[in-house]
Amino acid sequence: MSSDAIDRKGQPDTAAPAAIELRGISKSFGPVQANRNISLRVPKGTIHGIIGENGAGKSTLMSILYGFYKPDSGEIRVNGTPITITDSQTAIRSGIGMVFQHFKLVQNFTVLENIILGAEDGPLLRPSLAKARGVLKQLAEEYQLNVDPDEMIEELSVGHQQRVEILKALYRQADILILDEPTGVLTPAEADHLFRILEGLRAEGKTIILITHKLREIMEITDNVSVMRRGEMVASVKTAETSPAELAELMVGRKVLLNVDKAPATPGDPILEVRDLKLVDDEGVERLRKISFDIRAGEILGIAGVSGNGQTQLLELLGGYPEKGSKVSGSVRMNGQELDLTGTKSDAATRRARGIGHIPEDRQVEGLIMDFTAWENTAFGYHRAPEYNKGLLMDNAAILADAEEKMEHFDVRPRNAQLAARNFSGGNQQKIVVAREIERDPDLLLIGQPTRGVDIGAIEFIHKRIVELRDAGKAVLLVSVELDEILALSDRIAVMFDGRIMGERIPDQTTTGELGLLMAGVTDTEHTPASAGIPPDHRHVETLPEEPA
Amino acid sequence: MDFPTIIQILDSAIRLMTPLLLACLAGLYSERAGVFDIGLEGKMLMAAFTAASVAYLTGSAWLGLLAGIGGSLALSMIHGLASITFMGNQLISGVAINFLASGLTVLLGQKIFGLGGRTPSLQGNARFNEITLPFADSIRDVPFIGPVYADLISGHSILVYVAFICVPLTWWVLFRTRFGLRLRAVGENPASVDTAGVSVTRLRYAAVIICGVLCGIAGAYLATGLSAGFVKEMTAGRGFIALAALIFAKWRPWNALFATFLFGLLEAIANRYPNLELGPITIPSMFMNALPYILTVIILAGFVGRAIPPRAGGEPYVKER
Amino acid sequence: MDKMPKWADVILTPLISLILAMGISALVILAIGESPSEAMKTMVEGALGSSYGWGFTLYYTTNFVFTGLAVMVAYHAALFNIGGEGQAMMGGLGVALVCLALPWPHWGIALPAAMIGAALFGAAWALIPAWLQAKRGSHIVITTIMFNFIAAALLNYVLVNILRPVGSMDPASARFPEGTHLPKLSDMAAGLGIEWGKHTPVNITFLIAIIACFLVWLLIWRTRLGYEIRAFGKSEPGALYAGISPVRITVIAMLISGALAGLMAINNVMGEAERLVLNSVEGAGFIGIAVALMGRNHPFGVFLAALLFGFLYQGGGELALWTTIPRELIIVIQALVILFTGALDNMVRMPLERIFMALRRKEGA
Amino acid sequence: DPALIYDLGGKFDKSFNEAAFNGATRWVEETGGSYKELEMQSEAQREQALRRLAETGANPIVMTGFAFGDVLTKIAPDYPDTKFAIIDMVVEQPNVQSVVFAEEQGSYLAGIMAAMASETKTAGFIGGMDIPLIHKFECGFAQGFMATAPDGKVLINYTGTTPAAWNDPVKGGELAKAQKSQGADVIYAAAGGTGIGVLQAAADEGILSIGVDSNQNHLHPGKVLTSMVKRVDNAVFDAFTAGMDLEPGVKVMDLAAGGVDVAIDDSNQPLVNAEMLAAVEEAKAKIASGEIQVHDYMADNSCPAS
Ligand SMILES: Nc1ncnc2c1ncn2[C@@H]1O[C@H](COP(=O)(O)OP(=O)(O)OP(=O)(O)O)[C@@H](O)[C@H]1O
Ligand SMILES: Nc1ncnc2c1ncn2[C@@H]1O[C@H](COP(=O)(O)OP(=O)(O)OP(=O)(O)O)[C@@H](O)[C@H]1O
Ligand SMILES: [Mg+2]
Ligand SMILES: [Mg+2]
Repeated sequence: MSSDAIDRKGQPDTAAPAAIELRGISKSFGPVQANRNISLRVPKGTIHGIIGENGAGKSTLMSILYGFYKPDSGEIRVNGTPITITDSQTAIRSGIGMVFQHFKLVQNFTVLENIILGAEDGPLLRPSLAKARGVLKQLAEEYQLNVDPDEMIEELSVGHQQRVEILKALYRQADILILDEPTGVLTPAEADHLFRILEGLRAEGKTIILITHKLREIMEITDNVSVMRRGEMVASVKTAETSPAELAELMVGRKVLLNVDKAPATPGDPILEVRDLKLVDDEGVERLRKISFDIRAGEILGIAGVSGNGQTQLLELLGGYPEKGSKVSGSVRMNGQELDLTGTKSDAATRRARGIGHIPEDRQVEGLIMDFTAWENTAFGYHRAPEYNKGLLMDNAAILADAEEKMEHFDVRPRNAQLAARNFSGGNQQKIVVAREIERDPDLLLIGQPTRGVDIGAIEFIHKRIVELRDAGKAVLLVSVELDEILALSDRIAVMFDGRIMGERIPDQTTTGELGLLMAGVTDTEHTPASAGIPPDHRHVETLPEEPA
Repeated sequence: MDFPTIIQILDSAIRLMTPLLLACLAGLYSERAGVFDIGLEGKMLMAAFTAASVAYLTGSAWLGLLAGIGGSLALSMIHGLASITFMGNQLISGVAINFLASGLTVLLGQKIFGLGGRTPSLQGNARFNEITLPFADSIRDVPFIGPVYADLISGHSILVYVAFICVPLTWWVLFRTRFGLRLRAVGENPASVDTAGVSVTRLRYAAVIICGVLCGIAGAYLATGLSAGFVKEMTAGRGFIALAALIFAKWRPWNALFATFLFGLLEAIANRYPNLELGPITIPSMFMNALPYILTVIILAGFVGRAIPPRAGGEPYVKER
Repeated sequence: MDKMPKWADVILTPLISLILAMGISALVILAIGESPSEAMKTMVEGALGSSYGWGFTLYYTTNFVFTGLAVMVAYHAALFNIGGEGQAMMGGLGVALVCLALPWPHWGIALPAAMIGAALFGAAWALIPAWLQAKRGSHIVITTIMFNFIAAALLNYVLVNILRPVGSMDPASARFPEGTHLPKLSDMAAGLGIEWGKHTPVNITFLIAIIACFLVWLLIWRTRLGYEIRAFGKSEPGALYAGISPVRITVIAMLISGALAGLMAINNVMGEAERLVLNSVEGAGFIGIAVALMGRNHPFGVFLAALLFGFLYQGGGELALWTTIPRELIIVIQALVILFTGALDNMVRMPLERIFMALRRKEGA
Repeated sequence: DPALIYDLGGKFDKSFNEAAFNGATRWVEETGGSYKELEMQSEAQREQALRRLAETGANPIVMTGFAFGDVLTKIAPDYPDTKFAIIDMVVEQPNVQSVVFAEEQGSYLAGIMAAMASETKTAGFIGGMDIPLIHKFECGFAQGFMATAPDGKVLINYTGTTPAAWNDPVKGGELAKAQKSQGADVIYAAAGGTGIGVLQAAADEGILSIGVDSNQNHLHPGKVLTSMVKRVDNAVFDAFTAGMDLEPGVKVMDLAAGGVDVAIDDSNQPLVNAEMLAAVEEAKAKIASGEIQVHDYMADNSCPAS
C-alpha cells in the first residue's frame, strides 16, 4: 500500500453508523488481481464517491458487493451485521441496488417488464405488472423519474435507460444504491437531473455509492471520496477537505494537467465545405435538415448538442456509412473536390483514401473488432494501405511494428500488441482507436465522444494529441456531449438541435448558459422556454429540467 | 380442385405438420432461453425409438409416450450439461446428439429385437389411434361445416390435439407468466436475469427440459401415432425442417403454427400431385418432390425478411473468465 | 496471462477428452456384448496399422478436409453453411460434366479443368443462399438446408434422365474416360519404388487438400480479404465503419465456401469412383460441420479433426466389415468423440485449469 | 466358404438385402455350411470389400445391388479363380454370374390381381427413391392393371430423391392416405422400410395393399392382397449351393424360372378368389409362351401403360 495515502485512510466520520463496511476484500480473475485487501466504510445517508483509473478495480469491487462476483476473501457488513452475499438475490434482500456501468436491461422488453424481472409477485404477470405500474407512477412523481412504462428499452435514450435501472433498484426498495459510472453516457442536463435525484435520495436517508471519472462531479455531490489504484484502495477522504488536483494525483500517481493548454488557432484554407446537407432515415424522419458549415485547416470545430439531434448521422455520413436505407442530398467538398455522397464511391474506404480519419462514437461496436488483437486493430480501416501490404498478402510484421510504436506513443497499457482488444480497459481501447486515427495524419479528423468513460490521465493525453493535430494544420470536427470538453478544445462551436445548426459561437465569447439555450432549440431571436434539447420528433416528449444558466 | 380434395389435403397437412409443430415449439423454448438446438432431429429419433420399444413391450401407447419423453429428455440433459454447465459449443453438442441418436437407436434396437434396428409392428393399444370427436358422425352431412368438423378436425390421434393446444399454451406461458418473462430475458440478456437474483442455469435447464418433453411427444407421435413402430432414421430430416420453421416463425408460437402448417401443406400438395402435367410437358416427380423446399426459399425471400434470433442465443453465459 | 500453458490447452485437453470418449464407447461395446479391446484393436489396425488402412483413412480425411474448410470459411464470416452436402453434390455434377465432355488426353489437363468445374458448381449452389442472405436477410441456415434437398432432387433427375447410359440400371453416369483417371498415392509411391497402399482410393487430391488447408490459412489470416471476412464476421457495424461491404463479403465468403465443398468431388467422384453416383457425398457435408467446429475453425485444426474422422470412418468400417459388431456402433463412437472433444471439452479443461493454477500458486509461494 | 455382401441399405432393409440374407440363412440351415457376410458403409468400401474377400479365399462371392456393377467389372479380372455373382446388374466377365429379375412380370401379375380386387378400378403405386429399377416395378404393375381394367387408373407416387426415401414410413403412410382419397383401394408399395408405413396405413384405412420383395402378406393378415416376391433368396441359395461351379453369364430370374411371383398363402387366402387365381395362371402361361410381352421399362426408359 502506498505510504503517503495510508495516514488519511478511514478519516470520514468513523463515528456515524456505517451502511456498508468492507474488510479485506480480495478478488482475482485467474492471474489478474482485480481487488487486493480492500477496506471501505460508507456512512449511512451519505453519497460516497469512488474514483480510479481505468481497470483499477472499481467495478469489480461493486460487483462483489452486489453479489455478482464472489470475493476470494474478505468480509462484508451491511448496517453493522456481517453477511455473506452469495448472489444478487442476497444483496437485493439486504437492501442493495446497483446500476451497472453497462446496463443489464433486456432490450426488447418494455420498461415495466424490465422493472419487475426477478421481483415478480406471483407466477402470473398481470398482477405484478399492474402493481409495478402503480409503484412506478408514484416513484416517478417522487423522484422526477419519468419514463413511459410501456416503451421498449431499445427505443429509449441511454439517459432514460439509466432511469429504468435506478427505478429497478428503487422498486426493490434499495436503501443502498450503487451507481457505476452513471454519467459517462449522460448529457450534462441529464447528469444534473440525476444528481438532483441522488440528493433527494440522500435526504431520505439512503446511502449512495457513486463511481465516476469526473472530478467535477465528485466535488459537486459527494460527501466522501475513496481512491483506487491498481486494485488497491489508496485513500479515503472527506470531499470538503480535498481538491481535484489532489484527487487526480492520488489516482494516477503523478501530477495531472486538468486544463487544456493551447495556442490560438491560425486557420488556413477551408478543408471541408458542407452545403445544404440533408439526410432522411429509412423511417422517413429527417435527421439532418440542410446543414452548412466549413472547417478550415488548423481549426477545431466543436459540435455541441444533446445526443440524438443528428450528430451521429452527421459523423456517419461524413465517415462514409450512413444508416441503411437513408436518403441523402446536398454537397460536401473536401480540399476543394466534391465528395460522392450516394454513389459507389461513398463508402468508408474511399473516405479514408481522401484523407478523412474518424474516431467513432462507439469504440466497442464500430471502432474496434473486440476479438481482434491490438495490432490487428491498428490496421482496421487502413488494412488496404500499401505500407500494410506486400503484394497479395498483408504485411503483418509491418502492422505489428507499427502497432507497437503507436502503443508506445500513446502509452497503451498493458503494452501487449498480441492481446485481444476486449482485454483492454475502455480507456486503453479508446487510446488504440485514437492512436490509429491520429497517427495517420488525416487532413480531416472526425471525432465522436473522444473521452467517454476514459480516466483523467488518458483524457489529458488525448486532448493534447487533438490539439497537436490542429497545430499541424489539419481540420478537426469534434462532436461531444461534454460541454467542458467542447469549450476547452474548440476554436469555434456550432450547436446542433433537431438536425439543424442553431448557431455558431467562439468559446471565449460565450457561456455554458448561452450554449445550453441553443442546445435546447432556443435561437437568438426567440426566447420561448423549450424542453432542453429533446428534438420534437423524439418519442419521449416530456419536461426535463432546464440547463442551468 | 373440389371441396373434398381440399379437405383431404388439409387433413394430410395437419398430420404432416404435427411432428414439425411439436419439434418447432420444442426448439422455441430452448432457443428463446438462449440455447441453440440443432439436435431436435436426434431427440425426436430417440423418442420415436424408445416410445415404440416400450409401447411394444408393454402394449401401452401411453407408457410408450412416457418412454419417448424419457429418451428425448436423456439427450436433452446431455445438451444441457454441454451447453449450460460446461459452457461448450451448442452447435457441436447438437451435431453430436444427432449422431448419437442415429447410432444408438439402431444398436439398441438390434440388441433388443434383432430386426436390424426396427421394432416389431405395434397393434391395438400400443398405438395412439384416431379419436372421433363427439357428434362427428351426426353432423357430417351438414354442408361445409360437416366435413370440416368430421373429416378435418375430428379423427386425429390425441397427440395432434396436444400439439395444437401447445401453441396457445406456449404463447400464454411465454408472455403471460413469470416463468416466461424470465425465460425470454435469459435468452436476450442473461446478465439481466442474473443481476436480478435469478439463476440463469436453472432457467436454461428448465427450457432444455421442456424442449426434451416436446421432442419426446413428437417422436412418440411419429412412431406410435402416424406409423406403427420404429424404422431406423425414420425422422427423415424433420428435425431440420422444424428448425427451419422456427427461424421462419421468428421464434414466435403462433408463427410457428403457420410456418409448420405451410410446410405440411406444401408436402401434402406435392404428395397429391406427384406429376403435374402442364400441357405437353410433364413436370418430373423429382421436381415435385423438391417443390416444398423451393417454395420455402421463395416465400422466405419474398415475404418473410430478416429474422433476428434471441440476442444471447448460442452463447454460454460466462460472467467470470 | 493464461490460466494454463498452451500445450495443455491444445494437446492435453483434447487427449483426455478423447480417452473419455473411448472409455464410454468401450462401455457401449460391452453393453452390446462385444469385446472393447478387440474392437479397439480392429479399428486401430484397420485404419492405421498398414499402408492399406492409411490409404483409406487418408481418402476419407481428404473428403472431410474440403467440407470442413468450407464450413470454416463461412463461419469466419458469421455464416453457418449447412449446405456443404448439396454443394458437394453439385461439385460432383460439375466434375462429371467436365470429365465426360471431352476425350481428355491426360489427367494433368483434366484435373485443373475438373477442379474448375467442381468449384464453379459448388460455388453456384452457394450463391443463391448467399445472395438472399445479403440482400433479403433470408436466414442462411434455412436456405442452405433447403438447397441440400433441392440439390438431391436435381442430381437425381440429371443422373436418371440425362447422364445415365442407356439400359443401365444404376442411376450413375458413365465411367469417365481413361485420361481423367487421377494418379493414386499408391501409384505415385510405386513410381518412387515404394510399395504403399495398394488398391486404396487415396489419390493426388489428398495433396491438393493439404495445399487447400495452407491456402485457406493464407486467405483467412494473411490476405486483405481474409481480414475483411473475419472483421465482418465479428461485427457488422465495425465492417461498415471500416469500409467493408457486407453484401460483398457475404457473397464472396459463401462462394469460396461452396467452391471448397464442391472441390471435394475431385476426391470421391474423379479420384475414387471415376463416375458420378447418386449417393457420392454420403454425409460428408454434415461431418464437415463437426470437423470445422472441432478444428476450432483453423485449417490446421480442421486437418487434424478430418484425420480423426478419417480414422473413425475407416476403423469403424473395418469393425463393421470384419466383426459382428453392427456398423451403427461407429456412429455412436463418432458421436461420443464429437461430444467429448467438441462440446464437453470444458468438463476436462476446468479441472485442469484448477490444477495448473494450484501448481503455479505453489511455485509462486 | 461363400460370401455375401449387402448393399448400403443394410442387411435388414425389409427389401432385397434381407431376402438375400434369408437365402443365405436357408443355405446354412440346409447344408450346415458357413459363410461370410459384409455390410457396406460407404461407396469407397466396395472395392476394398471385394478384394479382401477374394484375397481371403471366399468363393463364390455374391453381392446384392446394381451399385456393385462398376467395381466388379474392374476387379473381377484380377481374381480369375474366384467366382462372383451380382444381383440386379449385368457384368460381362468370364467369372461373373449376373442375376437379373423380371420384376415387370411379377408386378404385372400383381397388377392383374389389383385390378380384379379393386372396386373403384383405381390402384396406387408407391415407390421409394425415384430410380429406374423402381420404375420397372411400376411399369409392370401398370401394364397388368390396365390390361385387366382398361378404363381404370393407376396413381403413382415416389417418396423422395435421397436414400431417406427408403426409411420414411410416415411419408409412406401419408402417400397411401392421399392415394386412397383419390379413390385408390389397392396400393402396391415398392419402397423398403417406407413400404411398412404404406401397408400399415392401408390396413388402417381399410383398403388393400401389395407387398414387395419378400412375402409380406403376414404383416397384416387379410389386408395385404398379395406380395410380389422377388426370389433374391433363391438366387443366393443357388449361388451358394453351386459353389465353385457357379455358372458364369446372365441368369434371368423371370416368372418361368420362378424368380418372381405373387405370393398366395394363408394370410391372403380370403382375398384371393378362384377367378383371380385363374386369371393369374392364364397370364403366367401367356407370358411364358410369349403371347403377352410385358414391356421392360429399362429397355427404353418408357412405359406404354402410363
Ligand atoms: N470478468 C472479468 N474477468 C476477468 N478479468 C476481469 C473481469 N472483470 C475485470 N477484470 C480485471 O479486473 C481488473 C479490474 O477491472 P474493473 O472492471 O474492476 O476496473 P474499473 O476500475 O471498473 O475500470 P473502469 O474505470 O475502466 O471501469 C481489470 O484490469 C481486469 O483485467
Ligand atoms: N469478461 C471479461 N474478461 C476479461 N476482462 C474483462 C472482462 N470484463 C471486463 N474486463 C476488463 O475489465 C476492465 C474494465 O472493464 P469495464 O467493462 O469496466 O471497461 P471500462 O473501461 O469501464 O469501459 P468503458 O469505459 O467503455 O465503460 C478492462 O480491463 C476490461 O478489459
Ligand atoms: Mg468499471
Ligand atoms: Mg469505464
